[in-house]
Amino acid sequence: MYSEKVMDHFSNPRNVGEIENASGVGTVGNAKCGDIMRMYLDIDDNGIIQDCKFKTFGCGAAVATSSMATELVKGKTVQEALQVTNKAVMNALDGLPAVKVHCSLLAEEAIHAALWDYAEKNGIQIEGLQKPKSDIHEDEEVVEEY
Amino acid sequence: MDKKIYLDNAATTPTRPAVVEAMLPYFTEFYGNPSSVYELSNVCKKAIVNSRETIAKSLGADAAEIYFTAGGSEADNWALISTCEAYKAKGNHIITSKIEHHAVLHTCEYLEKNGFEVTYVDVDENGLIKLGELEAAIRPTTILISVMFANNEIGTIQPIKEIGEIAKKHDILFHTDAVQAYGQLPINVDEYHIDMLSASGHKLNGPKGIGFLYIRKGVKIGSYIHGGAQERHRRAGTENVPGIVGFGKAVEIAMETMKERTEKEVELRDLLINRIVKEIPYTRLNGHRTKRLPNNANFSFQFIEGESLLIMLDMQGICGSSGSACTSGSLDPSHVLLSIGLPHEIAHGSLRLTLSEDITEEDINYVVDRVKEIVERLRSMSPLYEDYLKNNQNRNNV
Amino acid sequence: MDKKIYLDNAATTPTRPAVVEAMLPYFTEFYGNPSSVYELSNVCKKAIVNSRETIAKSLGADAAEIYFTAGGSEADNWALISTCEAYKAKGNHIITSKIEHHAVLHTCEYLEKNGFEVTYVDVDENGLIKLGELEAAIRPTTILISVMFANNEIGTIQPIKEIGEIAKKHDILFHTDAVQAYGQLPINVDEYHIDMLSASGHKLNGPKGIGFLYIRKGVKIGSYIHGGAQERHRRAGTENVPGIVGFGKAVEIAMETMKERTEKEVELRDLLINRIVKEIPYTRLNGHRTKRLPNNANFSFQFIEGESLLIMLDMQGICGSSGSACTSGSLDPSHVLLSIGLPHEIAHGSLRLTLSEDITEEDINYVVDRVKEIVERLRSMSPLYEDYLKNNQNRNNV
Ligand SMILES: Cc1ncc(COP(=O)(O)O)c(C=O)c1O
Ligand SMILES: Cc1ncc(COP(=O)(O)O)c(C=O)c1O
Ligand code: FES
Ligand code: FES
Repeated sequence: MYSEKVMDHFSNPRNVGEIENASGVGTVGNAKCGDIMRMYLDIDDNGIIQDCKFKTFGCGAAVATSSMATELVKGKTVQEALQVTNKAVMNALDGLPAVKVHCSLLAEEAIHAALWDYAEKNGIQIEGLQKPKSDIHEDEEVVEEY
Repeated sequence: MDKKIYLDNAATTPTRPAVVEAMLPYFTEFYGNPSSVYELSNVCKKAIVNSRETIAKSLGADAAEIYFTAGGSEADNWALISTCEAYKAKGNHIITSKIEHHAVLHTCEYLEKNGFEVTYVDVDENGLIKLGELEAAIRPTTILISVMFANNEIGTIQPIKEIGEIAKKHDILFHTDAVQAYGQLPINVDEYHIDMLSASGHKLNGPKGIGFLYIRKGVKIGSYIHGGAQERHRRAGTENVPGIVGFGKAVEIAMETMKERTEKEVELRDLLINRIVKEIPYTRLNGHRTKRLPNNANFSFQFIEGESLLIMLDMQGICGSSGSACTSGSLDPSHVLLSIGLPHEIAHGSLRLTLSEDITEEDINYVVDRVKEIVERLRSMSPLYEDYLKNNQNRNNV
Repeated sequence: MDKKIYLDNAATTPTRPAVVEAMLPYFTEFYGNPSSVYELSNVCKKAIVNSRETIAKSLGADAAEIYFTAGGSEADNWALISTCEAYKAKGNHIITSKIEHHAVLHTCEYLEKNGFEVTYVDVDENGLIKLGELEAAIRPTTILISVMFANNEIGTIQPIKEIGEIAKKHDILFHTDAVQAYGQLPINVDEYHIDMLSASGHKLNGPKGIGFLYIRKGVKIGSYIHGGAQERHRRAGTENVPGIVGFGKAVEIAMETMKERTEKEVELRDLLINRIVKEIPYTRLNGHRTKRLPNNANFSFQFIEGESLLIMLDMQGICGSSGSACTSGSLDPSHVLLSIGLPHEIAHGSLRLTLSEDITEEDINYVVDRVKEIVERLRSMSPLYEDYLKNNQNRNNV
């Protein structure tokens, strides 16, 4: 069902855990299947993401996309991190089954939520970042399999 | 990974080698169409008669009351839809439970769209149907009660005899989906007042794509698959002779071995249940503690999600299933787990393990050890567990 | 009796050894339920995808348009009943032919009892549908045309492309029962404007109990078997994995061998037809002389009855079938033979012989010789023949 990369990130997820006194923490849930993802960011004074950790309550795809997302944002600037969309994460994982596309949105939204938290804590505005919804649901088309 | 412990026998079972053996000649040697005149077909006709008799005997029924179908779903559709059609002059109301298989529930929804009314009776926290509610739901227009013999997810066995008596008292037809129970529990259609019963071959080490509907003599339902004169004009389509032969063989073996097999399964199931519930915190057993299928164990582990659990178990060579939304395709957690009162996030972390006679004590101990490790690992990754621990700490600090 | 010449391939066919071979691992080794999460099921999932693609390719269709069923009858029921349900807002009229298989005709009767109207179009003396009559039957309320690709008794091949064009012109859905044609004739669903097509595994050396319905993308019919999410939510029931695999294999081989196989069959069929018609008096060929299935021959022998003929042939090791009332279970002679204008007593004396690639010229000559002897013998026992001879003598004496 899953690609090798997904299985790799699922069985050996990178950056699981918490960051004490993180610069930003975001938690989002997926109303569709009830899953939850939390992302911790450690951002230095230059706006570079030094560290990133996650916790996820969700399926194999949710775990793997969280793991891949943390890898992708590490070392990036805040602005660059905004470019880590669910599509980018999916591509980096060699794709997801159609029924699992929605899980990858958790990762994107969790990054946004953590960045929002960081911006609020520091009283700054990040260009292009909107207040994240706490519940994700999108009118994605039911993609047909087979 | 070489080890393989298959604990998903409620989903489907391997076909027994003896069953395949019995089927083989009917593919290439006795391939005749049973409706034909020549000798070649007589062998097939006789083989079908034999299977039908074996099955009838297993239920205390008459061979003429067994109608082969393509599986449990077709049997359920047939029983419900054709009963509604045949008895609509009498009424338009049927009663079922909230925890039926989708083959019954979605058929009920279809019937509701077509002018029938359905009452879905509640179950208690163990998954037992509320008999009082069931009887209270009966109306003058009630034509059918359909309650499953035993549940496919949580294994709870319903009080079928009591339901049959209620149905009989009110002169209402009683159908039971026995797809899970057949072959695991002794069933007698007369004793339980069952008018129709569905079963499926692949759940008891028979082939896939074959099932039957038992229809008591006198129940006047028509065909669901219209066409040729097969199955006494009630179910059209060239008979799946190898499937029927294999099903018959599987039933024969299942009946012969039932007592010994299920006693062993119950013992190991209880070992599994006791160890898991005792050794893994924040865990509950779903379904009734004793009124449950011999081979069924179903747990909810708080703070984790079922699909992840299944994949990790698979990596350790263990096959199980879950009622998690993430595995359902429909993104809703199991209606059965919700009906017994589990909140969404707990239904999410469910694991069903269904045994077979091949499972050993060693297997069970291996499985429990792996489940423990994996649950721990997934909890360490879970934001819900993190929150729970923090809240608890705060409470303790207060 | 050691000799066996099986000439009833329209009734059913032996399953090819290569097909059985392909199925075997899916009984005991790859037995997983394709809906499950673990690796064991992926093998099954992939096997289903493969079969689906093989079949789709054989029709010029898309894999997502192939839905597995338990056989041809279920596919026919599904196509007709679910189309009527889905499109009833548009109209309540369907058009079919008088010579359809019972899986279509009895389904039409069922629909008539449920408020739908059906026009049964006539065929000519060769069994060809009257296209003018078909087009004239179209009403604003017509939602479906269902005409079989080729007839199972007399082998006549219908002008499917023309029918498809008529349907398209009038924006009406077109279903064809291709149970007999599939595997014998090249079919392209786009070229023929086919919206739905039924087929069955056991007619082309695949297993019994498996079939499919092709449903063109955009045709909005619902399920006929309600329940689980299998077959893209359109056909519930645990997939018959070995059946699907075997069907795929059978189709693969049938497509590869079609040209060579059918050319050989046509040659031997024509030898059979020519010899029988020439050497046995008071005999007619039923069905179109050239627009007929490569493997089908169907004769009527005056003054005799089909069942007796079949039993005597069986004693000589020859398996055939008949449209005689005495073999039908219903005591009416074949509706197909009556529709092409045969009087009852002639329909009675019909014999269908349907070839396979295994039949040799020697077999055919043996069969013709036996048929000659048996027809002669039965005529010598027939009061009808006696009367005929007397009348003729009288006439000659006058
Ligand atoms: C033309 C035709 N349609 C439908 C069927 C029904 O197929 P099955 O018996 O596989 O259900 C048959 C054969 O029996 C047939 O010849
Ligand atoms: C209780 C119950 N009913 C019906 C079915 C449907 O049976 P099948 O998949 O053989 O059609 C199943 C299994 O899938 C089941 O567990
Ligand atoms: S997180 Fe639930 S389906 Fe992926
Ligand atoms: S004479 Fe016996 S069935 Fe026709």
